[in-house]
Amino acid sequence: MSRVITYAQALNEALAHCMDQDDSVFIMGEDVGRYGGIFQVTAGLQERFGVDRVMDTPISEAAFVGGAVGAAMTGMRPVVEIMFIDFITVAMDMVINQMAKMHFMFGGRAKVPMVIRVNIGAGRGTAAQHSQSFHAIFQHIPGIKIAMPSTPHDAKGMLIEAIQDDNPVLFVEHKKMYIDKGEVPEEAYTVPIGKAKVVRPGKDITVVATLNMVAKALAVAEEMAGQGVDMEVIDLRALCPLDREAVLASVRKTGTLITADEGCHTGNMGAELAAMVAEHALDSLQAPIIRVAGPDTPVAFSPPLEQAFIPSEQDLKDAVSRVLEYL
Amino acid sequence: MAVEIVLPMLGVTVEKGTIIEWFKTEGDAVKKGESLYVVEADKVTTEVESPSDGILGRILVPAGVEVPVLTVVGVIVAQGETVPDNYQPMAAASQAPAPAAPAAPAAPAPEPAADAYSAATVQAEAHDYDYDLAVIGGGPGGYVAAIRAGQMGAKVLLAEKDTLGGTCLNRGCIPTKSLLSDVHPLHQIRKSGVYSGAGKLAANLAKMMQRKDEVVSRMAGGVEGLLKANKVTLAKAQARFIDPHTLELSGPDGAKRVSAAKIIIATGSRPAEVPPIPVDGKQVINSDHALTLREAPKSLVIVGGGVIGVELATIFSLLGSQVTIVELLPTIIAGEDPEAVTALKGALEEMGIEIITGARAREVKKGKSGPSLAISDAAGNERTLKASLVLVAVGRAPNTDGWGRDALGLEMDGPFVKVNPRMETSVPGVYAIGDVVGKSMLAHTASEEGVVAVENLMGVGRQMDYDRIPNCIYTFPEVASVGLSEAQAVSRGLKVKVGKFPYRFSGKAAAMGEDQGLVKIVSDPELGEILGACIVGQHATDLIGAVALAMDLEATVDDLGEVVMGHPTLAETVKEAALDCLGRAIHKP
Amino acid sequence: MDIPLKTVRQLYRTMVVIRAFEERVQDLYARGHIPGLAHLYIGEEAIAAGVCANLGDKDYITSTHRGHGHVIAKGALLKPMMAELYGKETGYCKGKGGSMHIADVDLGILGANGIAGGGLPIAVGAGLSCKMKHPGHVAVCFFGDASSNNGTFHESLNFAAVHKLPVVFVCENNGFGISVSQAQHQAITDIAIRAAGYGMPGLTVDGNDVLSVYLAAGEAIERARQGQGPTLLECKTYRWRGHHEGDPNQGGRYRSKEDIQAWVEKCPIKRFEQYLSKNKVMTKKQMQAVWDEVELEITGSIEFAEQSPFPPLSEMYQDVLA
Amino acid sequence: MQANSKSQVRAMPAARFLARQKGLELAAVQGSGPGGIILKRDVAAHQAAPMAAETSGPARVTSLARKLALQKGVDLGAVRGSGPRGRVTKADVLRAAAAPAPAGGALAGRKVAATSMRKTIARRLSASAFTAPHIYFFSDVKMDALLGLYQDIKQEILGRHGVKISVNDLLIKAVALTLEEFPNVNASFDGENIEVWADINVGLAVALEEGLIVPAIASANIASLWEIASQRADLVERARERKLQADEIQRGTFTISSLAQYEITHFTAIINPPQSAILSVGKTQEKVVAENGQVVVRQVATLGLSVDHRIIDGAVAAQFLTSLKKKLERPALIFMDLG
Repeated sequence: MSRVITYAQALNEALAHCMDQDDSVFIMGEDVGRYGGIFQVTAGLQERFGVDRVMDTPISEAAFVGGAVGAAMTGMRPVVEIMFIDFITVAMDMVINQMAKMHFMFGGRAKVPMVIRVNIGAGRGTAAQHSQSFHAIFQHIPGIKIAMPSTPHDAKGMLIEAIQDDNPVLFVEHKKMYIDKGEVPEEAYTVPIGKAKVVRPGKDITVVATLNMVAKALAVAEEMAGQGVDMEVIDLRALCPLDREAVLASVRKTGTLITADEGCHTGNMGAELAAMVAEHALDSLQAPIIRVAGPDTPVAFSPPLEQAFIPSEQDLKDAVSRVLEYL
Repeated sequence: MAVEIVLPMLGVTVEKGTIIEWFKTEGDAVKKGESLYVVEADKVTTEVESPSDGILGRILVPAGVEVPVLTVVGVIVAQGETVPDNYQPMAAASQAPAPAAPAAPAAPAPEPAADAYSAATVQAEAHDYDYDLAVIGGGPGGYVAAIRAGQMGAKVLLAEKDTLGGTCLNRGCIPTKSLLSDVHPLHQIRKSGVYSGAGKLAANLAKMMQRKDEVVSRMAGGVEGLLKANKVTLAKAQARFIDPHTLELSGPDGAKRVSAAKIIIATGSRPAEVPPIPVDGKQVINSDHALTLREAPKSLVIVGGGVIGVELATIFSLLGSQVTIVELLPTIIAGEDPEAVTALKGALEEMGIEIITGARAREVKKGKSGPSLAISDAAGNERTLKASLVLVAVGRAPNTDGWGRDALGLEMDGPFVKVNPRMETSVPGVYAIGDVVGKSMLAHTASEEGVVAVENLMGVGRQMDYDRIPNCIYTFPEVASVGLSEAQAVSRGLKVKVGKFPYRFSGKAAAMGEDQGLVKIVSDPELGEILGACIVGQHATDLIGAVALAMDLEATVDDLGEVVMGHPTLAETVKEAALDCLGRAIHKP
Repeated sequence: MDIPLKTVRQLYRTMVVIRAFEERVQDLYARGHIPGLAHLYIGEEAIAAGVCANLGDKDYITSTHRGHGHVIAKGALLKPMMAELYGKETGYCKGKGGSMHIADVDLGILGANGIAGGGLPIAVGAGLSCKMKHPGHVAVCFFGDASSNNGTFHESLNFAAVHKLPVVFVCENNGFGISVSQAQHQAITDIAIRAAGYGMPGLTVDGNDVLSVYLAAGEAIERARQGQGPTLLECKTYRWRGHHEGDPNQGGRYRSKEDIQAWVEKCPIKRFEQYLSKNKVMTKKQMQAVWDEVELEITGSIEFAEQSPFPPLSEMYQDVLA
Repeated sequence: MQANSKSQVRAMPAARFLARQKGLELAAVQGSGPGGIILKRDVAAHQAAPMAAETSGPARVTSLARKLALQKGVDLGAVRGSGPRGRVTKADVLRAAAAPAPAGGALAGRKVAATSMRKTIARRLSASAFTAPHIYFFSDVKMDALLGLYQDIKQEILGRHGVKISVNDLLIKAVALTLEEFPNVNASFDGENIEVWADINVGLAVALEEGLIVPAIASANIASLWEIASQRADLVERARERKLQADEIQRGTFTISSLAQYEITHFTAIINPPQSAILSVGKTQEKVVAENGQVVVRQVATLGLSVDHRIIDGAVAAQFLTSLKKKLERPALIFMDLG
């Protein structure tokens, strides 16, 4: 039984460990230094590693994301923090046309080993420009790995993995999960990016979830077990590389698929999984594929509206009962 | 060394350009980088610079011509160098001054330089035929093919030199059926014994022939209507091949040529002859003549005991002729099930028809009182038969001449045109169907072959299956069969289980006074597959349809045995025969 | 200020290679041997040559869509370059980058860049790693007058200045952003004055005078090496060709033949040749020898490119992820 | 697959697939899903009533073709129909029967050298023995009732379907139905995840000179007895002829290994990976047993169950074996659903 720490502390440990191990690792971002990052993920790191390796940047996302690309191409392993995923749009050229393309475009002559940490999610009353969950947009861009750890344990292991990875990694966190607690080993370890995890085996219904939706899916699965429905819950853990086999194997077994992700309904991560299943496992489908997702609206500020935006356990239960009509 | 001037890539979207003006003329000196000509593309004009210093040796594309980008439009040469008339653009490696550049020209060129850009303007012209399909012959093969092609939207020509409907309608199936149905009541009445004065009853052949002719012309009219309805062009003309896509049509109003993408040969057949017995149409006649007789001959010797022979024998016997059938083979209607043969033979003899089998017709002598036919049986015993008429009914010969077979050099299969199961002849685009291919000389075979041919040439792949074609004889009793006979099945080494059901156990047959009859189904004992069937008896030719249907649907005897038939009907006998294959016939001791 | 003879000859040769290379590309493109787009550097050779003559292999450059000159000056080999333009497997990027994306990180070439202003932040990043990992080395960023209006220009200059990064921002002011003249796209004539806004030195030089480019760049690069931070160096020049090959009449829709001709008169190479012979650095003969030798080398690169295979389709799926 | 069956019948994809695989006409299946859409279980249920399937609906497979397929052991699902509206005909079945086994899928014994097969067996089984901690359970089963039932119905089934059933077939059916009750016994374990298989394919160990080979009866839980028998006969025959296809072996989700024909009372079998359990069947012989106070002679067979302890608890294994014993001793529970 190892000790219990928060998701944010787990990330902090991962960063500290990597900077310890490798002096080419450094952190750039807004208020990541003395302030420790607005979610305190980089707390204490500047004191420990100095202002050159934990750099407070001007509010110039294009400059420091692009800067990270240049530094990565020239031997560094930068870790960039984008305060909210919403802000990455002002650096989109650097992310899509530069970071994601370099390795391919230069015929493999350049590597871009960097990490962009972002956080998604509503629920903190931060309204439409600080609460979005459009991580699925990047799934459409070849050349970017997309990690989505759903536990403190995976957060630490996957961040170390991401920093050591020779590819650009978009590291997607959920702002409501920073205070989640969980068992995290003291020592360093890695968790693969691109390997989904069956967190609850079952034979009746497959649920593939990300980040905060994993816990909700597990709760629902326990409840349904009481009613004789044996749900399988898969923590996808990464949008790229996508662990197709894990999802297909489960769908082939249960003949069903429910996806759970906070991104807006249209074109969210579930859309890709649904298409993939239609292409590769149609003959196994016993019931409609259902996406549990945020509505196709910006996130409203007013608390009741914001709450309504976030996919809930009830939404999952409704999806399950709809699938059950077909089993 | 020559440097070619090309119409340059004018950006990513431009594909063609028109040269508006040449600033230089042939022989002018040009400097690298100075404008040579101006080209207009996508409404933008661009001045094209000289790729090198030298003399403008030749302009290959004059002003006003539109050519695709990268076309070589001119050649720059060194002072004193000349450009050969048949100059061939290299358009290979870069032409800019480079030590390793190749020298022009290479091999002598086929076409003149002006063709350097002809690639841009050349267009392949597609073949254009008058018709998608032309059919030679309007019999049951030809006209059905034409109609099917019409249904499938093809532009069709049907050439028939005579009357529509072919042998079947004019000189075969239909006329004989008309006559047979006229004499059938006579037969019924005579054998029933419930009528009085039956002896005096007689049929008027002249009236029968008149009715027959009406039937035929009505049917022919019907066929013509169907052709119209399907937009088939009908040519009353004799067609002959000029080449695989061209026919010459010679009709009352002169000759003309038409072309067609595909052509179907459906020229049919005519009565066959036996050399020693020449047909003169007076004392020695064939089936065609027989169907035009105005009165029944006193006595009639029929050479040939096949379908045609026995049907005509039935007709004339019932009209009062003394009929003798002379058959070369050991049995009449050879190939049919022995039990059927026996039943029919008995019935014919009961009518007073003499049947001589295994006998060869040696020669015919004509005399005032009529012809006499010398025959000899297998043992060699000679015998002479006197009669008012000798009728030759020894089968039919394909019409393989008169339509330009030689122009095609068709491969033959004996006397018949050779085809594959898709009805394709040895000449691509030319198909043949019906009696002229001689698979089974039956109208319904020809029709199906016609449909198969058309569906193939219209691109729907189909093959002809001869295993499930019913064979029908309209004697009293009728004989009908489909698929394999018991003997054929056994000779193919198949295990067989035969189910039989005699008419005499059928309520309907009994009531009709038709107790001589039999349904026989040949099946596979393991699968219950229906291999074939033979029916002899009243309405056999209609009943056989049920078995043909079952076979085509690949129903097994179990399936057929489960069908509920109306009671009382003759159809019940088919069901019972199927059940008998399973040893479960109900009304059979 | 005296410049070693070797360097002077080198400057000349570099300019000749660039000019000859671009002229052959012009012809090859016109004849359809090179797919896609070709943005030629003809007329601007002095800048790439002058700046890069101050750089070593461990120094970095970022380039632009008009990048052939920069990478040649930085030492790229002609064969893999030409092969890349042809889209061949033997190209610098296995044929997957093309004219706009030639890169060789080992040579410090961080890639030509198809996005206007795309290279500036990357140069800043290279500067960062120089500062952290390879003190004494610098990153040079080539970009155009039009890019100086892009957000990345301002973000990058500011970032580099505030962190005193060893970056030299070389603005090639050729007077046009495609068809839009400088007067139409910014209200200033000397872009160098923008340096003041970020607290770094800025100066403007004649971009067609290879020696003054060489000296000015040398000074800025030295400052950077010393850790005194970035410089903005504006080089005024002109592109002879259209924005890309196929731009009708070398941009006749937005500039006059006379304007072009006026700049052709100021050809940086001719100018340097006069200088060389006047100062007896090289004879006409020696100079012709350079041209001939270069032509030969380029012809070799074309043969190499033409004989090289296209990449197999499977290559398409390579290098998406490292 | 015919467009018209798509347009006319509403069915979930999995239902279509199963129907296609079993050569069933979807139109004949009663849908129980929302708006009457046909579900997978509807097809399975329909399939479980073969006589109904035989005669129902406009034959998309001609009855001759269906019988022939059965005779030749051709999977109708794999046969493309060439008849009108894609009806599968005799010719199609013959073609399919003649066609060589699909590339890769074929484990044609000719190609597989005896030694290599022996090696494979050795490798996989020892791997199994080492990686999967085995535990064993045994139970004596009174076979009298089952044997009685067998005597009763074998003629009947022979008559109706032309198939000779064996006691093994009854055993297979019983095992399959027991597996339905204990999904975890019908599962695999890769060291990290448990995968419970959707299908229940019961493998039957067949002894060849080169060693054991284990073809599996597909969907034994929904297949009716005569289907199991014909599958079994065909598989065993083709196993002997080395004509099995790879998937016919790989699809197994549980294995029965019977030495009933030898003088073996009971034995322990090694699990056939990636399966998690195997049933060993010893000879059925007369034994004296006490029944409510009486000493009686009964036909008794000893069944042994070896399970992978990593995923199957002792209790589960015990329950499985008990439930199986109950079915075998009172076969009515299996075949009349009295349980």
